[in-house]
Amino acid sequence: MDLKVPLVIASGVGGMGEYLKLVDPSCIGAYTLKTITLKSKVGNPPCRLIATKDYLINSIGLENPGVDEFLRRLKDGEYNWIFEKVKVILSLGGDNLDEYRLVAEKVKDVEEKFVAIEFNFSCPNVEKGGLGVVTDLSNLERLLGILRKTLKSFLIAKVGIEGIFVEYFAKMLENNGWNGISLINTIRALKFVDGKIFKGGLSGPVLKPIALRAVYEVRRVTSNLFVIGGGGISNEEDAKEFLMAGADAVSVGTIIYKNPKIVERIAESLRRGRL
Amino acid sequence: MDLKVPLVIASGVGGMGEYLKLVDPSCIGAYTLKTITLKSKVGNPPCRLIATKDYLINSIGLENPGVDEFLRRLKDGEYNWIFEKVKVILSLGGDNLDEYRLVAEKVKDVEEKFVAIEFNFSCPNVEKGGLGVVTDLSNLERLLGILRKTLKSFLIAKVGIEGIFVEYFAKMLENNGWNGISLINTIRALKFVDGKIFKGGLSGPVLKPIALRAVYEVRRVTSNLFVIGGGGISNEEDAKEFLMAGADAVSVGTIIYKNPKIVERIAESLRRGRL
Amino acid sequence: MENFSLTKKEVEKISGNTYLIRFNEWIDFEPMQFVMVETPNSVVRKPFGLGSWQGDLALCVEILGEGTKYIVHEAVKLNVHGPCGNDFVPPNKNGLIIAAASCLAMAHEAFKRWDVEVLMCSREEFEMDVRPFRKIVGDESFLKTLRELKGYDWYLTLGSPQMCRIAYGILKTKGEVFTTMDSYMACGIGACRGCAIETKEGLKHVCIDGPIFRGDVVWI
Amino acid sequence: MENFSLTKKEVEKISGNTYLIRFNEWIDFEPMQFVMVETPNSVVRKPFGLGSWQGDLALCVEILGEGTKYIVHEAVKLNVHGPCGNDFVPPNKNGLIIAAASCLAMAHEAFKRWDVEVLMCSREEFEMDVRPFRKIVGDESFLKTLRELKGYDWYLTLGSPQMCRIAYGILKTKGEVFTTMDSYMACGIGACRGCAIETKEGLKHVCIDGPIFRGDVVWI
Ligand SMILES: Cc1cc2nc3c(=O)[nH]c(=O)nc-3n(C[C@H](O)[C@H](O)[C@H](O)COP(=O)(O)OP(=O)(O)OC[C@H]3O[C@@H](n4cnc5c(N)ncnc54)[C@H](O)[C@@H]3O)c2cc1C
Ligand SMILES: Cc1cc2nc3c(=O)[nH]c(=O)nc-3n(C[C@H](O)[C@H](O)[C@H](O)COP(=O)(O)OP(=O)(O)OC[C@H]3O[C@@H](n4cnc5c(N)ncnc54)[C@H](O)[C@@H]3O)c2cc1C
Ligand SMILES: Cc1cc2nc3c(=O)[nH]c(=O)nc-3n(C[C@H](O)[C@H](O)[C@H](O)COP(=O)(O)O)c2cc1C
Ligand SMILES: Cc1cc2nc3c(=O)[nH]c(=O)nc-3n(C[C@H](O)[C@H](O)[C@H](O)COP(=O)(O)O)c2cc1C
Ligand code: FES
Ligand code: FES
Repeated sequence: MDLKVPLVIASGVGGMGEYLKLVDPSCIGAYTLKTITLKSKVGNPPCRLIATKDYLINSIGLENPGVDEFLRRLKDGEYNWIFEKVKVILSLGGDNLDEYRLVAEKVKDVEEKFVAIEFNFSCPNVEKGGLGVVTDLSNLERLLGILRKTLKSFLIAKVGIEGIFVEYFAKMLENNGWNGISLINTIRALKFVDGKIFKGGLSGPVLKPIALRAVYEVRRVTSNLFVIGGGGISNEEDAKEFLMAGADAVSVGTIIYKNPKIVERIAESLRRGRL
Repeated sequence: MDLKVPLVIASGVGGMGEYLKLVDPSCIGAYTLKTITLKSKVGNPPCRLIATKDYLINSIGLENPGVDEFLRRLKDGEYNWIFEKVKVILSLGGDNLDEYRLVAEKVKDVEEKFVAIEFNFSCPNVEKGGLGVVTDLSNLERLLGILRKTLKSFLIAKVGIEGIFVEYFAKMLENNGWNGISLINTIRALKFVDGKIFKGGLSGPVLKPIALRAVYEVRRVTSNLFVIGGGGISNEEDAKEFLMAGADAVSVGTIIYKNPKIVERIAESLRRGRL
Repeated sequence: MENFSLTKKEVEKISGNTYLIRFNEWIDFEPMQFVMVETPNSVVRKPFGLGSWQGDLALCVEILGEGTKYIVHEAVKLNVHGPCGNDFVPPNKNGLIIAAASCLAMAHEAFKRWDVEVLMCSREEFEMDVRPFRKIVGDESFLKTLRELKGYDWYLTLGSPQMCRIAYGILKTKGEVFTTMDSYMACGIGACRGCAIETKEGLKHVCIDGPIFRGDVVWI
Repeated sequence: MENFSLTKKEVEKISGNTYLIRFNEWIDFEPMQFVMVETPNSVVRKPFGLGSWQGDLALCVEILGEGTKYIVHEAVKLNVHGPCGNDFVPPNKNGLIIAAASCLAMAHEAFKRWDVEVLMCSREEFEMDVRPFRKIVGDESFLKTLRELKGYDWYLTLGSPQMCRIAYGILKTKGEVFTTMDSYMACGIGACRGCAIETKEGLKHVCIDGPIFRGDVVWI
């Protein structure tokens, strides 16, 4: 994947391009859209967020209009302004293995619009699908093969650290001709808020040591995969560490909520580091 | 498992009883010994530790004298002083499924000395074994059956969040007649220290939201297992939250390094909570 | 929608724990829009309604936790982005704004633009001159005044969810009621989908569908 | 081995970034033993050698990071446990302690108990009266003095790994050399197995096998 800056906006965090209003597009190697699933999802009931200075827990539940509506909007030109500004990665998901296959079929004739297609195998906030798919290894491996045959795109898998070792997943991807892996997704977490249970996916600074290790372990077993490393990146130094651990590009998520301008600073440091 | 305080000292953190010198034994429901493996292990090369205010990363590598030497010392009475003070949980491990079986065989005639035997299926700091065993699910399940048949003890599995979903592991344990599950072990992590890579297992406060969720998910799928919940417990409030999330007892680890007296405060609050 | 750095010009106590902060810079906004403010105590920014006072851009902040404490007492400069949310277009009739102290500056800008009456409410005595607005202090007085209100075609309540909820209960038979809605936010611009609230018309997002909603849409 | 709460009596600068802290309480210990000190900046305690000064229990602390800064400048009370490690039994002969400023109090207690000579070394000028000990200031002077030393049967070096390593290189032919070893610690009492160091006799643990080791066991 050829990115002018080895920095991508993580899926979901940046919605459908909204942060292009607050971050200079020339700093963004690619902008990953919010995961689109086969069927539309209203998402989880409120409250959906809780933050501290060290982390964010979110329980969005993949709220999205579904692939058909997404494709309609795409064809109507609603997202043209995004493509004019940045390279775009499409993120796809489903409730079960079959839906992953079907959603891939649906996007076949628009795939060349995207610099890559990322399959989200790791959303912790939906009852079925997301994380669930990794529990059925042989069927998962079969699915990886099917998706590879269905699409010509640069194919990336978004992987979390639960349910399956990242390095095993990476090997499977490599064996099935995939091009990249995006590490790590949020980790399932629980926090008591005023005595009540709040569940969701953990993101932000606390993830960094865990995510760095995931990148390192994946890089140890695969040399072909393009590794997008992220999880807790908050500044230039963090981004550099992900590259040192073996990532080809970094992804920034939660930090964009704290300060969109930091993305520009990180991009600048990555550009300088390349010279 | 009948504990006078629902608090256990986590395996490895408390070594072979050393903290009984600094923590009032009457506050400790059970003291888990450092994991003993079939063969002795010298552990990983130094440096083995790095700490911040939010976490500890350790790379001890299960340094231990091996089960034979352990049994010799046990029979020689070297550990008698521990048994006189507290209930003791034995923690066992191995480099592969076979070694788990063998180490269980070895401890058969001393098992009644321990209030429970915990098998460590989740040490992230050894190349083979530890975490590795969870990648081979059908053999793992067979092993769980064998261990159950080999030992009469209250059997606990120490489980981490990587490689396999905690709730799947819990169901397997329940189906195989195990008695308890101890959640969570350290998570694999990496930190750059003066530009050099340091790898190890992450423990301490940052684990709390992840560990609470693991306890919650396990409790959702099993009602029979005795759940020991821990990971990042730092104070009375944290301990209470683990019980609220579904744990039957809490385990304290890293916090004992910061202040052994906190264990007494936590125990006191748990005792009061019981009334 | 832009990034701004605001420098504090003056901080005044309005009442209780609530302060008015005026800034040296100006942001163009419509009444009821808000900004997302960075604080060191959270990985996400926090929403505060835009307003004006004595010709300056102003935020009013009730100290609840670490973030609001930082904004009022510690910060010199604030990183914000905005304006977020929709402007509210009031019905072309005779209306009244019922505002908590934390919404003084918001109400003031609306007053200037819409030529609307404003009732300022607070549990504690006002320690600042909020003229030309009428003041109501204390719960009893708040309930009594609201019950006696008449002659308005619409009402806009600005304040905590509890205050707005209670006001709605009293006012709903007297005219159209509009209200601010509260929600935890991460982005403020429609990206994160975190600020969803349940309404009779399904899930809405406070930052892009609000922050002002019709009372009968969000409450029974 | 016990938990203690120590209250600071006085803090004096020894030299450079190194301070002597005297306490109101006393802990019984043998020379070379240490305590583990809690700081807010780490989930683990940090090791500091026990010593005495003017009849008080004393620690000497070189400020390196947040933890040592806290101990010297911020703490009023310290939570510690100890005494940790072995006491060192010096050969029954004519010995010399070569100590960095951060080991002044340790050296002083050894001096009192063993009737041994002490050489205090520092890169920067001493700002405290360290009598009755001889002072060496600066690297050149340190190397020169060590090279000229003679007449001692054994040497004990107390200080940073670098300092001790260099001293060992110079002294190893002149007598038996003993040295402190540095290691990251979590427990200080043999529980965590974190303080392992590589030696010619295999892995050793600084907290239970040390803190003093024979130079020829840990270095070539
Ligand atoms: C559209 C909108 C406009 C607002 N305008 C104002 C205003 O003009 N003046 C004012 O005083 N308050 C306003 N608030 C409320 C204000 O955002 C919160 O009081 C503030 O975020 C609390 O921060 P804290 O760090 O002090 O509190 P915390 O201790 O973090 O939490 C206290 C309360 O604030 C809520 N809160 C915390 N973080 C957020 C967040 N990121 N998004 C939303 N809520 C959060 C929590 O749910 C909690 O109930 C507004 C809220 C919304 C949704
Ligand atoms: C047995 C022993 C006795 C010691 N006695 C003294 C003494 O009397 N006076 C003195 O000034 N220093 C002594 N030290 C060194 C002292 O423990 C460290 O300088 C101190 O922990 C640094 O803390 P910090 O937070 O300021 O530094 P940080 O910024 O955390 O780190 C600075 C350096 O200290 C080391 N360090 C940090 N935490 C630990 C830890 N838990 N255990 C060991 N090393 C650590 C790091 O490796 C790093 O190189 C001793 C060390 C040992 C092993
Ligand atoms: C509010 C929110 C929504 C997210 N939505 C998605 C999503 O739709 N698809 C996806 O693959 N990851 C999603 N993620 C995960 C992020 O892409 C990213 O992997 C994770 O937040 C860790 O990185 P960070 O610590 O830099 O945020 C979401 C994260 C957040 C905080
Ligand atoms: C230094 C150290 C050594 C450990 N050794 C073991 C071990 O031998 N066996 C084991 O099951 N867990 C071991 N653990 C993991 C702890 O038992 C515990 O599960 C983990 O530290 C998380 O809990 P905490 O955050 O309360 O420390 C070790 C942890 C640390 C910090
Ligand atoms: S706050 Fe992010 S969508 Fe509304
Ligand atoms: S510091 Fe824990 S064993 Fe030495």
